[in-house]
Amino acid sequence: MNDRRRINGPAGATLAPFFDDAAPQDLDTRSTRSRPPNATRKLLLKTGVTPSASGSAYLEIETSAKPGLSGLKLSCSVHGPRALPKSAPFSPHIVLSTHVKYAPFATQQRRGYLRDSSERDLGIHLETALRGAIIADRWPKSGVDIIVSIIEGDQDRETSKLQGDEVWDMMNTLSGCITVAAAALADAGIDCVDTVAGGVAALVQDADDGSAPSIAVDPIPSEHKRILAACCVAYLPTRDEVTNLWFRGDLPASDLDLYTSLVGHGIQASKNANRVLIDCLSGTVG
Amino acid sequence: MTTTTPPTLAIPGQLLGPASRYQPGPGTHLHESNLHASLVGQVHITQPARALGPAKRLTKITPAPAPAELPTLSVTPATQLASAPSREKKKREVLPEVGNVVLCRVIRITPRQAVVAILVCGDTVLEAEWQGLIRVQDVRATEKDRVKIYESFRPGDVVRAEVISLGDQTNYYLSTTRNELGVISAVSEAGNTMVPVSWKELMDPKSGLMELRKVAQPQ
Amino acid sequence: MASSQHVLLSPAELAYLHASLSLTPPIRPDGRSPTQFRPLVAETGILPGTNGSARICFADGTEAIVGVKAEVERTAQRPGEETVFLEEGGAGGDGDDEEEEAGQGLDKRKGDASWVEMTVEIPGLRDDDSGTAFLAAMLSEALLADGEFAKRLWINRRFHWKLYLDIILISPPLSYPLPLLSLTTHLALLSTRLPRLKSEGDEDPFFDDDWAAAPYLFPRTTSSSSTPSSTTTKSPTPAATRPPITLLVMAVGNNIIFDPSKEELAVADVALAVSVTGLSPSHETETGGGTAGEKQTGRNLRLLSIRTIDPPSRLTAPGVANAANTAYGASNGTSNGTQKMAEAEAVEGVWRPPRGGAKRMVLGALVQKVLERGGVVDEVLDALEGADSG
Amino acid sequence: MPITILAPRPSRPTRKHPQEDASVTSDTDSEAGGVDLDGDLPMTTTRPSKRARLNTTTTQSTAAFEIVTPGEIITDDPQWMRGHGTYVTPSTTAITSSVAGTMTRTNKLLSVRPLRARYTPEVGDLVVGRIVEVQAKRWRVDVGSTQLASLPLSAINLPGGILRKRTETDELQIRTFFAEGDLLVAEVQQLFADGGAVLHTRSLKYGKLRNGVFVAVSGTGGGGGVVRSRRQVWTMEAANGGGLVDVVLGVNGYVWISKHVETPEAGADSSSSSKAAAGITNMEESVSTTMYSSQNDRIEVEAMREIARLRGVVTALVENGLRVDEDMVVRGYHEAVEMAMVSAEGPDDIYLGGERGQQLAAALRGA
Repeated sequence: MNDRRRINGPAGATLAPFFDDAAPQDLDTRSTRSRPPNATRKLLLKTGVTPSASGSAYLEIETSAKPGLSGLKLSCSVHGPRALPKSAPFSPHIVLSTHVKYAPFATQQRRGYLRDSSERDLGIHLETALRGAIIADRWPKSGVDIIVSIIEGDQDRETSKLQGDEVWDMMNTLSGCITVAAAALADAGIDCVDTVAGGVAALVQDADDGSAPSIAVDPIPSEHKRILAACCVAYLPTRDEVTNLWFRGDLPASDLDLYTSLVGHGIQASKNANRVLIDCLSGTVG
Repeated sequence: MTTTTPPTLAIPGQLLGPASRYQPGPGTHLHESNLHASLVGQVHITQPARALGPAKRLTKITPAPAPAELPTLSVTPATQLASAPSREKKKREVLPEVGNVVLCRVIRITPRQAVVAILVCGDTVLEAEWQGLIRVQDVRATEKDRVKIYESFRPGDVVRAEVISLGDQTNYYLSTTRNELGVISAVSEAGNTMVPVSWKELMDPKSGLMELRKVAQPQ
Repeated sequence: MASSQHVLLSPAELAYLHASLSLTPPIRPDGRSPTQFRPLVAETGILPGTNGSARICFADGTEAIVGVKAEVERTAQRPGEETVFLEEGGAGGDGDDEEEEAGQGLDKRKGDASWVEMTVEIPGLRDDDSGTAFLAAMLSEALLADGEFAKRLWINRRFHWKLYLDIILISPPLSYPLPLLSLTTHLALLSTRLPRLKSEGDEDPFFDDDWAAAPYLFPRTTSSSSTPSSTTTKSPTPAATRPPITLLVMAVGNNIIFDPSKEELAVADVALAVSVTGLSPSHETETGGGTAGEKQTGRNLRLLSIRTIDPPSRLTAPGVANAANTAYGASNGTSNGTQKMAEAEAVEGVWRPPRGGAKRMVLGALVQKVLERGGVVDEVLDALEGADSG
Repeated sequence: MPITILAPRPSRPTRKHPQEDASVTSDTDSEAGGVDLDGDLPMTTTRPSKRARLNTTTTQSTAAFEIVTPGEIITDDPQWMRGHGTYVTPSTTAITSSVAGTMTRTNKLLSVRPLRARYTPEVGDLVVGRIVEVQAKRWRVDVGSTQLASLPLSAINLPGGILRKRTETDELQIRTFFAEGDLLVAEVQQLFADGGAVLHTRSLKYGKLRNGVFVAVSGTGGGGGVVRSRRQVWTMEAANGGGLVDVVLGVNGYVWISKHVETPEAGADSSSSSKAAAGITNMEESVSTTMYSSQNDRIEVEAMREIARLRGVVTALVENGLRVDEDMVVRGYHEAVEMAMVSAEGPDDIYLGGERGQQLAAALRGA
């Protein structure tokens, strides 16, 4: 998929100079998690940031003290409800469309302007999470666009080198997307059964080997030696229901308790995020 | 959990009260026989109007013995309240509903119908553009077969109309049959704002020329 | 949008389906038992130009073809790229940096997610449709979840296999195509063979021309005696894992239903795609963890990924109770038309699209049912193995 | 066994009745086949198949399932008339097939019924359709044809009496009668020149469908699928206490199987025949109240099971290339009930897919 509308650098461009600022042995002394395993990072949530949108919200997860490690910065705007295009068939419900887009500079590797497959994938996850939360039949014949822009992608500069897999970052991002989109939806005045928020928990191994893996809430991949499994849940606290569950990892089937407690911790993380969401929304009414 | 009185402010999902004591209104939803909020805003309790008359409410299957007697709970977004501090100009979008009186601008006319864009619904200025349709038979109540669209509306006119149907996938169906409905503002061919003369004529005050419209009764 | 476009079913049909699927035991419209799959016809090795291929079709004519092609690719070794072997060669190492470290034998082989490229093609959907991206992500996620699969593609420190999995659905799907695509991919991977490596060390790889000697990507436990040499070259092959399979399960009421058809999915309370892999029973001892003392039949299953599938039930039109139906004769007046969206309690026989999410218990039960030892997954894996060898 | 995976097998034999081709057509057919395959050039004519086909046709064989392919010359004997699915090349008399299908002869008329085809509406057909679009004064209905059929608002019974005049209110409330997705049974009233159909439901036996399941039987012809027959709608007594079940076989291949519902008044004493009341006006009043209901009545588990079994019979018939009509469905159903009796799971076993369906089809062929 080529972006033909803009002039991008040649495909085989040379790499930007890379300064090996850390000696190889220093790399191993990764930042370790200073929070307790069941504590989430601090969250900033604000609604009504984009005046032109029907509803909007901004979410920021605290940046770690360590330099070179960026936090998560998301902005979400909700456009609508508005009339569906003429060609669309009659819909008794509101038609939800979700877009998740990384800013080109949000991650270590530059992203193009067109959505790539991982962004589409995130979009579907987000749609699933939100569709369970909204009351769609309140808005017949209308559509709403939910656009989440990832301004800063919660990535350690070193992380992808060490982990080799960005899926764990995607889970953190998705959980933020869910929370910020829920706030923006509430801001837009679209009926929801509950406030949905995202939460992530992971099964991590901190020591090199031998030690039993432990469960950490809101994990930062670079803070852990190895992530064995992780899950991202979208949770409705009042109804005690999960609208989206995304699990990935490698767990023996015989140890289902591990899975259950992983999901439980994910829900715990989501409840934490939900408190921030409720505070934020209450602030707009009062 | 307040079981006796509903809270004054609500967040989506918040418990407002049992369905046996309240009727669900706008901004609320039912979940497991309880009313929950579905919007962020202030909670209002509306006592039922006594003059409901022989409404068909009794046929509705609700667990309450006499639903018509119950007060209605609703959640109104703060930004929509007149009393709310206007730190935000924005209002929550509303959908035109059957029975609403709307203001719309005529976009184009055909011999059978006038296509309009709905601008204001009730007291709310709409953000999105919803399209409506005034069919030739819905222009006025009498002599329907002699109505001509071009003698009733012209593109650019601002019309007050009532929503009579959700319509098809794109259009709401509107009607201007009542006296107080019809063109409320129009510009003559010469480009001057016209004043109403009769229920079917407008006059250009500068040139004195008359133009035919379905004119709304001035209020 | 995510799960098979717009379903057009009447509220009466949906109410009926929901009622019959909520019974204990549920009555499925096609008479299957809750755990039963639709019968399918399968064959492998149908495309001679590929490293592995398979075809599966349903009785309703839905058909999927998967072709696996492998190409040798030079492993990017520059720093700053995603795959740097810092542990072995040091940060600044050029490609030819030869530092044999026998001690790191086990850890030597590295895999990378980008070595597998999976595309899903579904007729009737645009290439850039999010639904296909989601399906492809789901299938490749399962494949890469344990990190072991990519290691199989390692040739030496400078080269690796790049595996292209092309999944093509022949006709527009009549139901959510996930199980079909997953089973076909599984079969294709089972039949995938990579040429036997003849070179040694980190030199430019060259391969044995004899296709018959090419080892299977997933070594077969049954026929391992015929190709003993192949398994030795891939020295520390972990337990004979199978490719993952992704199953679609849904819950209606208290029932858990496998492989739902389109109509069934349209009334689902919740639908999950669960990816699992099974280790062959013979390698049972290798896995630590939960195999304490109990010796059970069946495989050691491993849970790889779970995704929630947005059930199309939320997008269905609600039914109108007779009491509220204006076409029902009496209350013809539109006087209370403004109250049309009034909330009402559920009425029996009237379809209401589900709202909200799924209870934690339900999700747990769904996963547990899939992972049941000696349960559905085991039988599916057995059947697939049979289809491949047969 | 939750899953059955079969090895692919050659496509199913096209013959339907084994005993038929054994007795009558085997010799002529094998001759014809031989000529066709060898392309017997010494026969001087450029179209070896023509003569062969001519042979078979002139012998008046009853081989009802002779497959022809597009471009294949059926005959050049001028005594035959060309029918559907055939054409005559200009300046010759050769009748050529234009579709792949089975050849049928009606007296001197040669026609080819396509193996798979979309439904071609004909006036008077009873069809089951699904609303796909609601317009201002009509509905667009999917009937499995190449085009959507249309159902004008004026062609339905309005609630409150059959003769009530259509009003503007009805027009505004059009969606309360039928909305997108709704299923209905109707009759083709009229055809447009382009093949589009206009439906009507102006009879008490037509209207919205509820209390049951839908199954689409794709394609017609080739011996499979729904065929036009004397009766497309019937009520049958289901086994195992399933009660009465209505079956609607739309000519278009859409099938509706539902619990039989007495009209509300007659429902109280089900013994009295409610059918007789079809013409009485106050009956119509009561019928029309439920006419556009989308609320299902209470359906017993037994009825649901038998409805699912009937649905299984219909799908099994189609998958095995048998025709779907009242006779076959009823026979198939009884066969299925008996099969379930002897099966391991007992009479509650209603699965008729895969091998079970083939078994059923074999039993029906043999009978």
